Amino acid sequence: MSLSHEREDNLIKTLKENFPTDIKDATVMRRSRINVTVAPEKILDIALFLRDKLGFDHPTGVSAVDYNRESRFEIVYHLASIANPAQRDILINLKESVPRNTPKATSLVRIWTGVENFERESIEMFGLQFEGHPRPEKLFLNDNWDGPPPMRKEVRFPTD
Amino acid sequence: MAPIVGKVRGAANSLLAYTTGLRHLFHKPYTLKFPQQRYAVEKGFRGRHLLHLDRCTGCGICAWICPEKCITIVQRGDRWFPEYFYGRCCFCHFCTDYCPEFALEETVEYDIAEYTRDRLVWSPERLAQPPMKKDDKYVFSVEGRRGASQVSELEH
Amino acid sequence: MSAQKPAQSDDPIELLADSMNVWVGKLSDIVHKVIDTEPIRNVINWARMYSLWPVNITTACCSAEFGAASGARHDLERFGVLPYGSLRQSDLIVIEGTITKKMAKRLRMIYDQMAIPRYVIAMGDCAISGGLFHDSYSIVNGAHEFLPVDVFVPGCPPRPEALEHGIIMLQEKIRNSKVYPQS
Amino acid sequence: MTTTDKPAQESTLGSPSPDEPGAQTLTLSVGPQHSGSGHMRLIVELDGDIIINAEPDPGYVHRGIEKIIELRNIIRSIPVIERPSIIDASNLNHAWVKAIEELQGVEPPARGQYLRCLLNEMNRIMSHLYWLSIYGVFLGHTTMFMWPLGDRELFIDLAESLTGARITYSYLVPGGVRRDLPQGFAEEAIKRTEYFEKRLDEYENIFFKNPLFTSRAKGVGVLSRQRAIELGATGPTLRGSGVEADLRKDEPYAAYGELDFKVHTRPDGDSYSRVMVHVDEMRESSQLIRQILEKMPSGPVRRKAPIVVPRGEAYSRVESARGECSFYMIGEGGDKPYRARYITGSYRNMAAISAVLQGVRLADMPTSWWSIDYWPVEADR
Repeated sequence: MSLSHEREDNLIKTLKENFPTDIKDATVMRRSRINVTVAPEKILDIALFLRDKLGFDHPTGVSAVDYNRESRFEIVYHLASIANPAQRDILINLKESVPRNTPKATSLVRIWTGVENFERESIEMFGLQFEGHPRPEKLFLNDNWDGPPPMRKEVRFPTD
Repeated sequence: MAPIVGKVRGAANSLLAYTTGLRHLFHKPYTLKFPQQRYAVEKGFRGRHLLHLDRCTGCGICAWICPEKCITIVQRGDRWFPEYFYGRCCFCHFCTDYCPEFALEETVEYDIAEYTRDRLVWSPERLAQPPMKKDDKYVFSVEGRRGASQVSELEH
Repeated sequence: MSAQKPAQSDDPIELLADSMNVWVGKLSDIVHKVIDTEPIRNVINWARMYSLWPVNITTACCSAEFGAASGARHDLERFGVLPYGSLRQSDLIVIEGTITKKMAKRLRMIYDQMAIPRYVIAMGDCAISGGLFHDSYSIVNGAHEFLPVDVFVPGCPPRPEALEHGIIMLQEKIRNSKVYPQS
Repeated sequence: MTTTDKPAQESTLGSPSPDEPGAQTLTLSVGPQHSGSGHMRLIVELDGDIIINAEPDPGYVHRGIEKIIELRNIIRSIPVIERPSIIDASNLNHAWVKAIEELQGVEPPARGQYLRCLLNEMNRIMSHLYWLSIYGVFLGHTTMFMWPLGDRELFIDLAESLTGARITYSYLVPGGVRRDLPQGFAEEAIKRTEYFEKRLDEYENIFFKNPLFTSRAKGVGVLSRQRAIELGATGPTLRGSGVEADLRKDEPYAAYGELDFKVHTRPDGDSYSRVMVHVDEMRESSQLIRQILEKMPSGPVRRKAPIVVPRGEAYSRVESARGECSFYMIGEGGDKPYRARYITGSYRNMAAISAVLQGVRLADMPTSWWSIDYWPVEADR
């Protein structure tokens, strides 16, 4: 499919105009999927801009990825919009990287209330720390597992 | 005025619910009386496996694709066959799909409960036995004027 | 007073009570034996067979097929299986699927609170051996690791008919069992 | 017992002045062995019988699926992907194969796409019917438990003849589907959907107009439109709050772009509107099944796709019965994904439970939170 990515390019352009230095990388992954990598210090401002100016009013999830070979965790906020019907299908992956030995990030609960459970899951599964999170406790693994955070790559289980 | 209308409407709706329910007293039975009446499971249902010993080469592709590693390849004389542990098989039948020699087949047998765990291990010989014939098959019909009901397969 | 053993009392009433205890114990043995004879046992087992009330606990996704089996087409109440809220009055645990470590504790607690006789059906692969999740970090590989299981019903999930077949097998087992399993 | 050096009031529980609002609260733990909880626990804080705060305690069914699918190849993962919501297996499976196909660049043949939609819609009806029957249990309405489960079996029969399994199909594979339509499927399906729509009218008479139901569902457990969006609620919960959002329309996938259907919403955001959204969706899906069978193209059902996850990232979104199900997949070129993030509708709706339950009476708790259509197994994964 050779569809033009006009909406996506415009979004990226707006973002880059407003945050010329803080956005490290912004690409169109495929139709209606945008990857935006930002500096961890500035994520609050960019998130606020995305929510208030561009209409990305709800998160569809938060993922954490363990790149143990590059010694970093990547935290990905998946953001979508309901308020703006023209960009309902557009999904922004807002990414930030934190070093693996000091995995500290800023919580975005005060921007999107919905990320609370997702961030809690990242805390227990990867051992990340979110500053400003209202309840940094275990969610699923309470009573289930008390070893190291199980989703880290170095944690291996007897498997085939 | 309005509360009375609401009450009357509520009473009418209650009555409607009762009549709708009571009408179903005169419908044909829907419940299958299981050990006597069985649902006519169609061919292609993914029940337990049937192993054709003559076709099996013991290549082990079934054990490789199995999502749960419930298949072990065991030796019989100088040949190798799969052995299933049904306490772990999820009946996805990817093994049947991926078998290059068409040695595996789905059967409609599903009632294979046991008292002990080790009885759930099915040796190649046991897998090679054809499933038992079960009679009294029933299907479901929605054609009747009085709703869905079970009918014998022969009548259908 | 010695700490190891209570001293033999000289009180005649206590002596009498001790011997009474012995008598009562003997009597209960006799009663157990009488009850375990053929006609009485058959009546008791018949009653137990057809009032298997399962506890209202669902461990995982096989509950969908348990629900279907309780529903209109299969109707488990034909076998006297009626899901019930109170632990003390139920006789059966149908373990419906994966047992996580978190749930296993609760399951054992529930089993311990139930009155004897109590029976366990392991429904589905996960309850038998861990099934699809056998290499996961948070589950128990099979109910047999911490509960005495009576019938194993394989399937992922089993058809409602297969569960009914398992219940018929459990009834068959109860028919041939003793009234007091320990004696 | 006698207390000597303490004043008498302190020995009683709680605060000495019970008239003050919020002074005496009681914390209840509901579940997991409870007929109104399912496989989860709700920690409920009560003032009198009004719920001040309700915290879900999930994790009773957490099986570590995200770790497992990192360790198995993509075909072997298919049954694992389905298990979180076996009553809605096809939709979850669709999200998985869609993510893989996006990475591989494989487009399934048209007939395969239609067959996927067919099974998805049947699954949506089955899932909603199962949900409705459990709603009946929570209401104490035995007929509402029996009827939907009985009618669900009619669709299960159809799905079984198509796929070979009652509810866990493993039917969608990368590149298409596993089997073609069996003989006589279309006629039987049309008969059954028409019958089912007649049944839905009967449901309307016996359940949804019944004061027994309306008095317990209307105005109870209100989730406002603004709050629903903020919390990231999805699926029928969101549409029950008046937001017209459906991924089948917003981002048409498979054959949904060529099909004609409506997105149903209700404005009120209470339990009743959420229930009615489900009912309207069932009617719509039933209509869709006939439409799909009518428009079904001929041709192959499956295209060859390798067992490989190419290097790259993909984010697939699918409208499952309980809302948006999505996979965020990172491939490395092997036969397994490097990371596959699995976000289901129930997981997103988990945040809505506390919001819905605040201010509700304890007796209305089961019916209020179950109207969110929260399936704990799907949320825990």
